[in-house]
Amino acid sequence: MAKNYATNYKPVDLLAVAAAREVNDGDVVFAGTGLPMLAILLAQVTDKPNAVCIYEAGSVDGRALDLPASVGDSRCAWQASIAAGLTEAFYGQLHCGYVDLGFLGGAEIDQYGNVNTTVVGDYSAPSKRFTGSGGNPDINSFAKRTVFIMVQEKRRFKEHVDYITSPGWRLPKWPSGEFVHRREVFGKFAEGGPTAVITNMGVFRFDENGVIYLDTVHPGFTAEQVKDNCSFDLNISRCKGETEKPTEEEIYLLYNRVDPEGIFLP
Amino acid sequence: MAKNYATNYKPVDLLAVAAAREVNDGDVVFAGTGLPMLAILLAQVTDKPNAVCIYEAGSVDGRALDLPASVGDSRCAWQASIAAGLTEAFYGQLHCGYVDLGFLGGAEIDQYGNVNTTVVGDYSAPSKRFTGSGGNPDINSFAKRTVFIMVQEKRRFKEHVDYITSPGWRLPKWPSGEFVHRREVFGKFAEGGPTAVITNMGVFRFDENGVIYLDTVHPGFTAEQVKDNCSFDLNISRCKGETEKPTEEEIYLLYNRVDPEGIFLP
Amino acid sequence: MGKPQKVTLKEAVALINDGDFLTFSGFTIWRRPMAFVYEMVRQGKKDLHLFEVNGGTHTEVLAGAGCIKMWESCWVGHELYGKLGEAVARGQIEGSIIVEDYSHAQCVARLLAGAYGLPFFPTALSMGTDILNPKFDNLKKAGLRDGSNPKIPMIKYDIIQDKMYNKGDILLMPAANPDWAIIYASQVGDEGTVRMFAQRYVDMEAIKAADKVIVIAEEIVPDSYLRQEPEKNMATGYAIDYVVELPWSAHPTGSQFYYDVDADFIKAFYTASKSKETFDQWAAEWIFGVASHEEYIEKLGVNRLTKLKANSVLGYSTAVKRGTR
Amino acid sequence: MGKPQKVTLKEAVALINDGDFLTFSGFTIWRRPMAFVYEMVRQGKKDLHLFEVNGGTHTEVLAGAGCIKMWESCWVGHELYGKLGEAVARGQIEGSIIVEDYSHAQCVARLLAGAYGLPFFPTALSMGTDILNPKFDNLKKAGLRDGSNPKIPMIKYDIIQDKMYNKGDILLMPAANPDWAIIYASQVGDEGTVRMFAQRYVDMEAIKAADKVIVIAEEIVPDSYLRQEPEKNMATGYAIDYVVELPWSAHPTGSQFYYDVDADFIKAFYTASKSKETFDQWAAEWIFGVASHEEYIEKLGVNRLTKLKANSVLGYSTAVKRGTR
Repeated sequence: MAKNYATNYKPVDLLAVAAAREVNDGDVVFAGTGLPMLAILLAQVTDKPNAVCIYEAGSVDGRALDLPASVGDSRCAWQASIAAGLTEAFYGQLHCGYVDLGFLGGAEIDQYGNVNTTVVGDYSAPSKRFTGSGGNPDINSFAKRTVFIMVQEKRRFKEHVDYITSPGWRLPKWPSGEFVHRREVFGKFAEGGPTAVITNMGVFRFDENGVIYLDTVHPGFTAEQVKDNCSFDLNISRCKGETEKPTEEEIYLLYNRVDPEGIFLP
Repeated sequence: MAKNYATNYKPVDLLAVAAAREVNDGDVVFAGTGLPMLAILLAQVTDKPNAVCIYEAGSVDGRALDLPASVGDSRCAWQASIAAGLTEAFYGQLHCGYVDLGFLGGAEIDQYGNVNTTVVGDYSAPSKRFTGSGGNPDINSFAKRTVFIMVQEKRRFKEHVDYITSPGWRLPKWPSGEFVHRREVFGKFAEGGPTAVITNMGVFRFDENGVIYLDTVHPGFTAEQVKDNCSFDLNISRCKGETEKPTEEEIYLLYNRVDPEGIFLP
Repeated sequence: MGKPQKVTLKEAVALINDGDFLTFSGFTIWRRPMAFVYEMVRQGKKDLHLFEVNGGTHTEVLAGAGCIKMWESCWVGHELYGKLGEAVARGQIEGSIIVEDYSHAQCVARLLAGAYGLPFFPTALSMGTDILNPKFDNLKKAGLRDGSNPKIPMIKYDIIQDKMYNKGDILLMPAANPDWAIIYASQVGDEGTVRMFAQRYVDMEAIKAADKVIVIAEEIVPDSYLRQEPEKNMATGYAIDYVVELPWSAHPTGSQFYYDVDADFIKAFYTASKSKETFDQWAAEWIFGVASHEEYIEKLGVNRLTKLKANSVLGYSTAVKRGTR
Repeated sequence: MGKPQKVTLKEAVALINDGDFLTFSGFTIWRRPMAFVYEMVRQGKKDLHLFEVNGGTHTEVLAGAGCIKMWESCWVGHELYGKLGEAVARGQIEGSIIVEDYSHAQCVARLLAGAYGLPFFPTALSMGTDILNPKFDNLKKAGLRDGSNPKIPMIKYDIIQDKMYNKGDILLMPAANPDWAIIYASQVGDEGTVRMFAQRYVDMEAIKAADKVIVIAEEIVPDSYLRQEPEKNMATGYAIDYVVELPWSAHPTGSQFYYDVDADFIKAFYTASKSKETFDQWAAEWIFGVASHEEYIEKLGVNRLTKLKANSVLGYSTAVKRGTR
């Protein structure tokens, strides 16, 4: 059956839909507030009914009647399988190895998928302070796959991020600080890492060496335009075409089932 | 008001009553099955109404309508403040430092209060296997005071126990195995240790060097008789007289409120 | 990861291989998956490696039937109804079972490490005891700490100094991650949510620590019912691999709010467990003499089971005579 | 250890000394002891050292009022209602607040170690990040890791090798044991049993980790009621030192089954928090402009609070407009 693609949608809609497509049915998904929440909820109401969501405040597989505005919201606990706390979420679920997919945001990213959500400038004398790490690096450490949802800007896609908050594919190994492959840092503890970055312009993935490349470009943009919005030399040679558009059904569900109140959507 | 002492009671009654007198009002008591349970419950219904009981299966301050037959019994959870599990009991309560008093049993004891509940004979080729440690050494490690309730026999009060299951006042420090004072083993983690041993013949305490001595002798026995029932040279010079007898009220409560079904009492 | 698969008891037990590493739900004589244990004996499982935070009647059934090769734990007995673990003791004395002793809280530390995906868990409990005596490390003496068995840690424990606050030495206890957790649960939802009544014991930790989980449920109930109070639940469906619905499957151990411990049954078993001969006679009657769990409960009879049934408010039986008075 | 003592809010706050080490209940903009925080500002507390698994609106009130000297945490903001922690950011940039960054799960590890009486807790989460960069250890740079303050660990973290299963490097995170846990609780029993609704966050760990605990309860209820379902409770009376009964005391943060987050209030505060001047104006009105919590809620008014009131079945307000549609 041919898909009925939407002709009219906003950039944020495509972000949510593209992210939802990263979910496999049956995935255990650890999601943050905002777009990550929309993505997992949209996946559940479309074709991944067996995907399960964990929020770091402690609820597992909640079935909110009303969209939570934060992961600490009591709406997260409605019809949840478990409502415990952070120890359960981070150690009983994440460190225990149950999590298939992490959905995260970030302020800056480098070509190895290292993400900064802490400061702009020198950490010892920053010009701007963000919220801090939150659970971003934790989820990204142990989820088998991690998807970042970000805004595409030249100043955000950097050669080197100002502070490595969340671990990508090439990382400092402490105490020496030598840059090594992620597996040398995490040993046999965890095998995941960033697998995709979804922005308002395209979908990025990581090659065998853990270097980011453009996978698909969103309708209305060219690969070169995406490249121009990165500070590093983006590999666009593997771009396989246009990102699949949202369907009418996806847009309908997003605005009528997932976020009818307009909490995260405009 | 003069106390109305009982004229007729069994040895086990005195054990339970003497043990109950070790409880201070407001104590948090970690107790095992059997006589330890009778002792804390008797203390609560006499003059220590604010003493609180923890059982290792996970209940805190339960108010059983019917005497539990084991610490895993659901009767332990009736009107409990918390009913969780072993992680809570051992780490959230005991290792956390809340426990004032531990009530324990033992098969063998030495003059430093080291207790064996594991094997008779050489551990590598034992002639008899007991139940094993259970939570005995754990409770005895961190409770601020520990009281052992035991049967007095020469073969049980030994120069050296066959296996140190539960830590007394002089102990092997591993990996070397050198015998040192308890505080060298536990550092700043815990400051307690065995404070009393109550048997069917007397009440024992520990001196400044962590050596056991006879504190009081039960009615009907002499200090010499107690000494004869120890394999080591028991210090009876500090014996301050006779153990206080049970009162009529204590006996009444023991048989009518604490264990009316005759579960641990004859 | 998906929802658990419904199977029969015989199918579930058939999944266990000789030599597998197992742990069980429950506490001493409470909420033990007895029907599963009986069926393991019927199917002749052998060389089992058990990690148990504490043992109980189920351990003794397996030990008496010769199913156990290694037993890592801290305690075995039947509480008030049989003071010692006679079959395990016999196994240790005869050398047919390798016993590795820890303390109760050290066992909790090991399972909790396993549950949290940590290689070890720190504890200052039970230092200075013979549990830590290097001469008494039986798995090492048997040559089993060479790393060839990924389920056996290369050291029994470690001691490190606290560099954070200078509090002194502290133990690190190795994780336990059994191949299987065999769990008796009060209620399991139709999507696999697990709830236990009264104390939680270490059932949640056992579920998380094991590679695969089989749950024998007293009842399967709607998940939507259990999800009305999610704070009372202890595991979610994706943590469970197989579910068997089997009423009375913890007998003779107790299941709070369903039935009490069958003290007379355990006392009789305990007496039988004191020698190989009497154990075999008991097993001939109660394990091999019945073809299934259904035959076993039929043999127990309606009146016996009715007497054990829990009062629905109190959670335990008010009909059984427990003491001497 | 005894039962908690009932005190007034002003008495409770007066117990806190300048320079004390504090932690709080709740999560971001949920179940924060706001009335206590306002009163701390009124009483002019300063040089506070905070350990917070995560920060929120309460942190920003304290930071804006200049009460904080050290802040060890991983996150501060107001969720959807104010993305950044402006006052903490200003403090870090100006150098008036020493910020020590950890990850969220590393903070949980630190509090859990504190709760369990352990000097550290292992974790393999957030390795390979600048959180572990030795150059970025701000407490060390300030000369505070010399052991003279018993509440500051001598090292920010340690790395050790797994000798049990050879899985590689793992972190040890130092315990956090604050002088005080300031806890907002949904319900406290008349003997001190504590219950929270919906998610548990890390409130239980905060209670255990702190030397002393003050609980501000939305309601004091009979302990016998809470004890009917002990599996839902998170702390017992002897773990609590002082109790204040104070309805609406988490406002503007939310308290599940009592009231929802006051989004408009937080948005207005966030806007004000962007400069010292506007913060001071806001504080003049909402903290110093009222003499007590009672005056504060009177100023909010009945209709505002009624709108926030939680639906008793759902646990959150159905009257507030949350989004743009």
